[in-house]
Amino acid sequence: MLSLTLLSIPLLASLLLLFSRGAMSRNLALVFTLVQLGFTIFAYTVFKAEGAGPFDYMQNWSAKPFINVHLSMDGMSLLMVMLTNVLLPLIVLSGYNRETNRMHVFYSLMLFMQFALNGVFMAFDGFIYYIFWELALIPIYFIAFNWGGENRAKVTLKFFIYTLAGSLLMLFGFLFLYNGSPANSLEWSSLVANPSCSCNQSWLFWLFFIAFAIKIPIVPFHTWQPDTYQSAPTQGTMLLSGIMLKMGTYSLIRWLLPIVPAGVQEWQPLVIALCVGGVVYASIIAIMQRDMKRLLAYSSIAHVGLISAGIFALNRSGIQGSLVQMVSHGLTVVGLFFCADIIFNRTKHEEIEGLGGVRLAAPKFAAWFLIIVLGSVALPLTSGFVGEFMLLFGVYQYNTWLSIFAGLTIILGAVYMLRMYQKVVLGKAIKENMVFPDLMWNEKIVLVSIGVMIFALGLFPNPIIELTEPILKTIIK
Amino acid sequence: MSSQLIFFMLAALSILSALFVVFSKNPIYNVLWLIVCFFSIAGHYVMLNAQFLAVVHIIVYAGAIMVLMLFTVMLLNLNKESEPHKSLMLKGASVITGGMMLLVLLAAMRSTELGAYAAPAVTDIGYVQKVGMKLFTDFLLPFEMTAVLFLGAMVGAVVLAKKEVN
Amino acid sequence: MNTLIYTSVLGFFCMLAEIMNLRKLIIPVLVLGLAIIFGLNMNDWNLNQSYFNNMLKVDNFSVAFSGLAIFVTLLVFILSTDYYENQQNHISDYMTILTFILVGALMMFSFANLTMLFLGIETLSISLYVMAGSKRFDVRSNEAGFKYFLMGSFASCFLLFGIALIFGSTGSFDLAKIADYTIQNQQNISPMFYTGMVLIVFAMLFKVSAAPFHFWAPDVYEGSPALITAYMSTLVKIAAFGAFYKLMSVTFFYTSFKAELILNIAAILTLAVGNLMALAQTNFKRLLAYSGISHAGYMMLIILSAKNQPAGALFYYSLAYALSTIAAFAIAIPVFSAAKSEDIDTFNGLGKKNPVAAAAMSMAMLGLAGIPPFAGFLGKYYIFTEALHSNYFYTTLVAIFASMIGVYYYFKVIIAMYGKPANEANVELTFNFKLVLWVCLALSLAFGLYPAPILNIF
Amino acid sequence: MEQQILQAHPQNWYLVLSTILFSIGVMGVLMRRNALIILMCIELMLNSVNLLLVSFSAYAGNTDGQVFVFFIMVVAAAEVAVGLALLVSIYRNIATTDIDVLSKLKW
Amino acid sequence: MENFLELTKLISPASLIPLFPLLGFLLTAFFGKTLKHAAGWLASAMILISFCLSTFLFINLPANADLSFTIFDWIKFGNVTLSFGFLIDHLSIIMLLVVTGIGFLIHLYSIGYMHNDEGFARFFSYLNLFIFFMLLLVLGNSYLVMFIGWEGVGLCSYLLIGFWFKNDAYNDAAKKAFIMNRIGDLGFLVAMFYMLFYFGGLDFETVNAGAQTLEVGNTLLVTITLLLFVGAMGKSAQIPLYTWLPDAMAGPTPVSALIHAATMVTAGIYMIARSNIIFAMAPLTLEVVMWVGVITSLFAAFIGMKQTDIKKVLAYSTVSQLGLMFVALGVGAFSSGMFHVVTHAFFKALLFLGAGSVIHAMGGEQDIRNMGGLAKYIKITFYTFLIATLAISGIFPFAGFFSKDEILAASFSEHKAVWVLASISSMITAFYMFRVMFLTFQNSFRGTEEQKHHLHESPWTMTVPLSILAIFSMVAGFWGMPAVMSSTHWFGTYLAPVFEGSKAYLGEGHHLDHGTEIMLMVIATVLALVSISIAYVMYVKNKTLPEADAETTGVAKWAANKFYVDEFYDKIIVRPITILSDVLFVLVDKLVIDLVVMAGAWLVGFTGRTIRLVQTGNTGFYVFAMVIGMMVLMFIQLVY
Repeated sequence: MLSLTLLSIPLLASLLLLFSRGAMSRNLALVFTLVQLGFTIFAYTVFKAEGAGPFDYMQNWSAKPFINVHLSMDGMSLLMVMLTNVLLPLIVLSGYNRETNRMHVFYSLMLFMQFALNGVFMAFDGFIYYIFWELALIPIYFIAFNWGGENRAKVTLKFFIYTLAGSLLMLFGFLFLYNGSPANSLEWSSLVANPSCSCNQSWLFWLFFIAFAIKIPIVPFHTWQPDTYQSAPTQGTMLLSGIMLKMGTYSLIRWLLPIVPAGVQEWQPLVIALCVGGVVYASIIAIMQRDMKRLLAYSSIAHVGLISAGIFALNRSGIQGSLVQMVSHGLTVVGLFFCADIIFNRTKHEEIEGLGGVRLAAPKFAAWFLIIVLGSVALPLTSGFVGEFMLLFGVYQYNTWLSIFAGLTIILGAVYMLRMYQKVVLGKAIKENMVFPDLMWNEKIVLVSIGVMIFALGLFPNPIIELTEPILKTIIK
Repeated sequence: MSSQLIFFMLAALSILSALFVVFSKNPIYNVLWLIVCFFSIAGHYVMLNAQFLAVVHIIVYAGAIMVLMLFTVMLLNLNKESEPHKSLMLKGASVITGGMMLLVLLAAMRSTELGAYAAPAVTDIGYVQKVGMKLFTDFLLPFEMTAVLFLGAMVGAVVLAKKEVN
Repeated sequence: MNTLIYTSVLGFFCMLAEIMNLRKLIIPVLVLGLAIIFGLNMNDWNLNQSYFNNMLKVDNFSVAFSGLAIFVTLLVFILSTDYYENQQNHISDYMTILTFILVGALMMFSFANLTMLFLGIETLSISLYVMAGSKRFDVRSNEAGFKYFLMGSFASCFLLFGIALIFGSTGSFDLAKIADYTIQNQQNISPMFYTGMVLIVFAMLFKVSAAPFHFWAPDVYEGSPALITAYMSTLVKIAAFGAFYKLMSVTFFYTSFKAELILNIAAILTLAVGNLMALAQTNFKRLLAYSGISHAGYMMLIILSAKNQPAGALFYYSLAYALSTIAAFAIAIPVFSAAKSEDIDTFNGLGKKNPVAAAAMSMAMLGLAGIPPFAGFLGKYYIFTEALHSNYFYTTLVAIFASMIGVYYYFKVIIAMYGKPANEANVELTFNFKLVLWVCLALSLAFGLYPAPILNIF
Repeated sequence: MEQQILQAHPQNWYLVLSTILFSIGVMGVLMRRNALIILMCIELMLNSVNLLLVSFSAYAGNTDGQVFVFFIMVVAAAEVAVGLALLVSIYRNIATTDIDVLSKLKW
Repeated sequence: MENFLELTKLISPASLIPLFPLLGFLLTAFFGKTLKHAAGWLASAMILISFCLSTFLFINLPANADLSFTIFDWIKFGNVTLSFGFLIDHLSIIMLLVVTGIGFLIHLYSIGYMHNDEGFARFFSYLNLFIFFMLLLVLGNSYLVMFIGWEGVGLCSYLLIGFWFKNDAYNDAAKKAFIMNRIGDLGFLVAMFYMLFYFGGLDFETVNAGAQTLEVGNTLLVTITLLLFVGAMGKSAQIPLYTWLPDAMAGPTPVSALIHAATMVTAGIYMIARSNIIFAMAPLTLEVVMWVGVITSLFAAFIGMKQTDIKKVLAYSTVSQLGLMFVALGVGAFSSGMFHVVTHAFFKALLFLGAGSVIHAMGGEQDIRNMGGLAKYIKITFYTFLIATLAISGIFPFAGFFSKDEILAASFSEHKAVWVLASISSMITAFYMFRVMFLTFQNSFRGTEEQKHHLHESPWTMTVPLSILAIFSMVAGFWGMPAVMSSTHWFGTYLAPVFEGSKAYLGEGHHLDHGTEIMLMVIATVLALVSISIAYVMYVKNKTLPEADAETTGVAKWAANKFYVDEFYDKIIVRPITILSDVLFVLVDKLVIDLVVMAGAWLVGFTGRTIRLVQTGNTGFYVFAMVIGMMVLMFIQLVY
């Protein structure tokens, strides 16, 4: 039942927000996200104490077609739920001291998004999972579309149709499984228990994989992403990059690996090569990007590519590393996009070349920015290092050369990140008497908390790793 | 074998008249040929013991519908000149298509063996009371519903044709 | 049974009202009457009875669909108050005919005899020909009416020929008897029967506007008055499908395999044509016409798998489809009348001018596109499961791709509303429209979230 | 005497005859551009159906067919009424019965 | 037992050592503004404390005992446990002392040097952070912890090289350093994967234990050691990854002294010494190490001859010295290598600080061509600098003499050719060091007038460290007297337990008899003296000046331009990658992939637009289409 509460808080909040107005709605949003956060922490303690029991909610929804509403919780779900609910307040907070028109709708959509995301991570029935998966798409589409930058209409439509196409393929996969399954049910456990015959799995795999690959995105399914990140409002981009693409990676572990094991086995070499190739590909492209958000977008592609590579390495360190890295990447990427937003907000300038000398005006900002950058280039003692270490080790166990190739990311990552940092923050001020006020209170809170979390996870990643231990049983036979 | 002869004559007549309906240029002729065709069909009815029906047929079609048509033709004074031009290709195409249609239909039904006449003959099926009985017992509801249909059609005709009062 | 009769009576009432100068009363009485009839209809639930020597059979199927039909008509009538505000002198005629259309639809749901089917279809169609052409001084409306008339009557000729052949081979018009005939001599069913069946199938395909017999739909939808388009695209389509489904699942139960291939091809064609052609449309009504065709394509999947009696799927889908469509029209009609045009551009900037309406429209479009949580999605899901269950693998795949394409043109409207600069004409929804609109959306959402009662209605 | 007639020629002849008539009707509909004529051709098709029904009912000794013919006639009458009404109202607007002219609605 | 208790007593001080610099970092970082110049003193104090703690350990650690303890479990997955722990043994203590000791002196020095820089506090926070990471590197009881320090110091060097962030050239240098280190780190990382995979752990005991189960020269070991050596190349600026070090001179001089001379760059040597066992078990790798070392040493020395920037000269000499150390490791003389690390730390730090003091005096001037005759203006600096120069040139009895002699001796016994090359390089070293010496301090002043007025001796905070270091540069040598001179080689014996394990695999380094040893010493000294006198003749007697860059020709020109290695790298690596980046972005991403996607969409739309034309609006056509459709379908039905 706790899972229902976790869902209902943001849902009700989003409905409520529709009736609030102006800045009030933003404060409300903040309050509700904080409440949700508090409740999540409570849920964590409960989970620690009593396990999944209190979260399990099973309710038949329809007899034909047979649909069960099955919400539950395991370590992995809890982890992602926590990530979501930790990031949301920060994302809301990052909207302070910014102008947003029709604020109540904006934040209401955002909370609806939170609702859907929580649902995705807690759904243990294929159908419900799919519903939430789609639900998460709608608010972000409208956020990106209504509050987005130039040629948003085209870009967001591309994004929407791209992802929807993927998810429809997945739907077809689910339909097929539904028909094949003895009990005509999409119950996760039963799908895992009796997977369909390997002849089908080899193509079923692609249905699911493409859906997730588009969401993640894995090269070459990524072209929607940089455009969307660039044109979406920063908070939308944070949602997309921080949490939404984790839906994809999460789903790889939760649904793809256990449900079509044979298919995964069959295609593992190709897919993992794809992921690793994507890592290098995206990193190299990121090096010469001119627009800050685009650069971050490509860096994000590189990171998640590594995450998926680790997942498809199909070994303990790869998968757990991916989970650690999901969290870490969620934190860092949100931080980075926020820094980009701060700079844009001050200078109205996104071109890397046209920036510089921020350090002079805003040393605090520069310092925190640097910390987050270091987190994303996986410096030891940051969460990024733990994640990438485990991931690369996972890939290494699959194939040494692949791991070395993927390891290039720690070099290239340094290259593009430092290039950006240098051009944007260091150097002389491009414009004379550039006005660049240092961090405002809300920005300070966001960046500091992200920075602190990065180091905390970097020093003590074990809680996460322990949390996600059990899921491995279903994947690593 | 006179009967067969009659059949063939009637059949030939109806087919020919039908063809004329399709091909002749002048709308008036079309109407007239159609009437001829209807008469020939009425003849078939008589041969098939549907005497009452034959009569009704004449009355309704030849009497009512065709007159209505004729009126319209007059009203809109359609004639050879006003007849829209049809390209030869169109003609050819439609003839071929029609022929194909016929072939396909026949091909579909080629292997039907319909029992010849089912003896003992019930020769009075076409009599008024028979038909009447059927109509007002089994087919009562449809009969009533035709009322709705007619009303609809009437109102519709009025809606479409009535002069605007404003 | 009662439903049919009382509805006809309502129709007669309208004409009387005209005579007795009670125009003001007409719509209130109609609405009230329909509400009552709706109740009576529901009262027949679970009484499976046939009337007039099995001319008419009232079973749950017919009751459910009649209920739906009546409900839809109710909504349309509520809209019609404002729609026909300034042509009071015709209102009685119009309402009469609309009511008779409902009568025809009811006959198509509850027929137990091909005669009734035929009469039902004709009652429906003939009245529709009139309504489609009811804007007498608008050439487009005339054209729509006449095209519909020509093709419709042409199609019904084939229906009749089919019926005749079936009668020839079975010696009866009674569905039950025909079914018996097919069961008794499954080996030597006469080819005439099959031919007849196929011809009837063609006629029905025409009525449900499935490719390659869909040509009339876009033109007629575009030309007819908006309200009629709404009525056509919901009630008529549902009626046609109800009848079609009944034929395939009851009468041609044993012989449908002969038409399977045809249906399959038609379904795929319909999906392709409907969605592809819709992409490039600029006229909203025409867009909805094509979307209607594509939805027909999805429903064809049910007809295909009629063997497993997926009546529930058909009903749920029709309901979802009708709700979204009417909601869409409830916004579109005022917008059109404000902008004096029926293009998608008329929605430009609606998001600024009237956010509520825009939001509602978006919901309707999402519903049509079949995106959760609206009923449309679950309907599709159910249909696809059924289709896969009867092994129409590739047809389902096509349907999946079709719905990918579908999203695009539904979102064109949304983008117009939020992305394009506003045009000056500003839009206000009157109470009736708001009422209908929100009833539809609320129900669509409700059934989307809590579908069990509808899904498992049969 | 009817018996002889009926025995004299098998039912298929009627089937074929009416199919031919039907096809001619179709042909007409396809060929003609004058709405009125098309209407007539449709009537022709209907009549072919009638003929078929009557023959069936006669051979099977079953009146239903004939009764059905009545309904067809009724419908035909109604259709003609409505059709002509439409035709007239169109003629009022565009002064022609050529259906090729009626192609404002397209694409 | 009580031995154990005694050891456990040392845990807390040991784990405190890195904490103080960290604390200092945090304080100076967060309260730098308020602390102002107190920050400098605070930071130095912190280092002093750690230094005291280190000495405490040095005193209290019982002979040839080592203490390895876990502080907390860092990463645990499955049966792998990577814990965060420290290892205290003689090796780490030596390094501790060097790092904290020299670190402290340089902090002290910086207080004066950086006195009127607006980034004063920031500078010290960075320095402290660096010391913290360096201590982690030294103390770590596993490769992973070492790696933390390893990357950490890389970060700090990035921060400190780019300390004056307004200058983009400096920023570039910083970035270059970081990235080149990252290249090495990848090797280190992969090496760790190997160890983790095959030995199931990363702490030194586990690895050594695992390694000893394999036979010598096993490919696995070779791979691991080679990969580790790649890491070392990056950190310790060996060919081909050395080019960052000269650029790193962009940083403030104390930084060059601390990081790029004394401590960080020796991390590579430390690491190899630390993992002496596995290296000893991989002779092939040792071979490679040796050759890379000697070539680097020679190469750098050549370049050093032609440099005119005082710091650049020192930088190249550092590279060359590091090369020598690697030679030592390569020939298996680990302790000699470490010994040279220590002595080098002293005199090279001294040299840099001296240079710093010179630059300070010259008001930022770094080109030796504009100096000269400074001896009379800045005495202390001059004398200390002289001492250091003598030390590095290996003149008896300065520190350099002993350590370098040991290395030469070892290489002689192992490999004659290497010995020759090494001797040449050290000879060249002597030459260019004295070249700098003379050009800077002898003859008359060549700078501008106001520079001349500006000339002054540095404040005591700078001179004191100079003097202390000078003292050490003189005496440090005596910790490791060769067998000829004294029976006890204190340094060697002190480190002996650490390198015990590797002895077995190295085979008895056949001891040279005293005769040869003396002979070698003499040769070395003579060579040094010869080159010194050449330098004297050239630069003092007939006052030749290094000509302006334009006029240099032939090999000289090449040397002056560092053999164009940077340009080469730029051509074959940097440029291609940047081009590739654009190409991929424009061609592949935008054109191919996006085009494919868009083409799909467009195709669908196009089909729609096209078949839409079927809807001609002509009823006749519709009817036709319907009928034909019917016939086709029926036909299919029939034939099917």
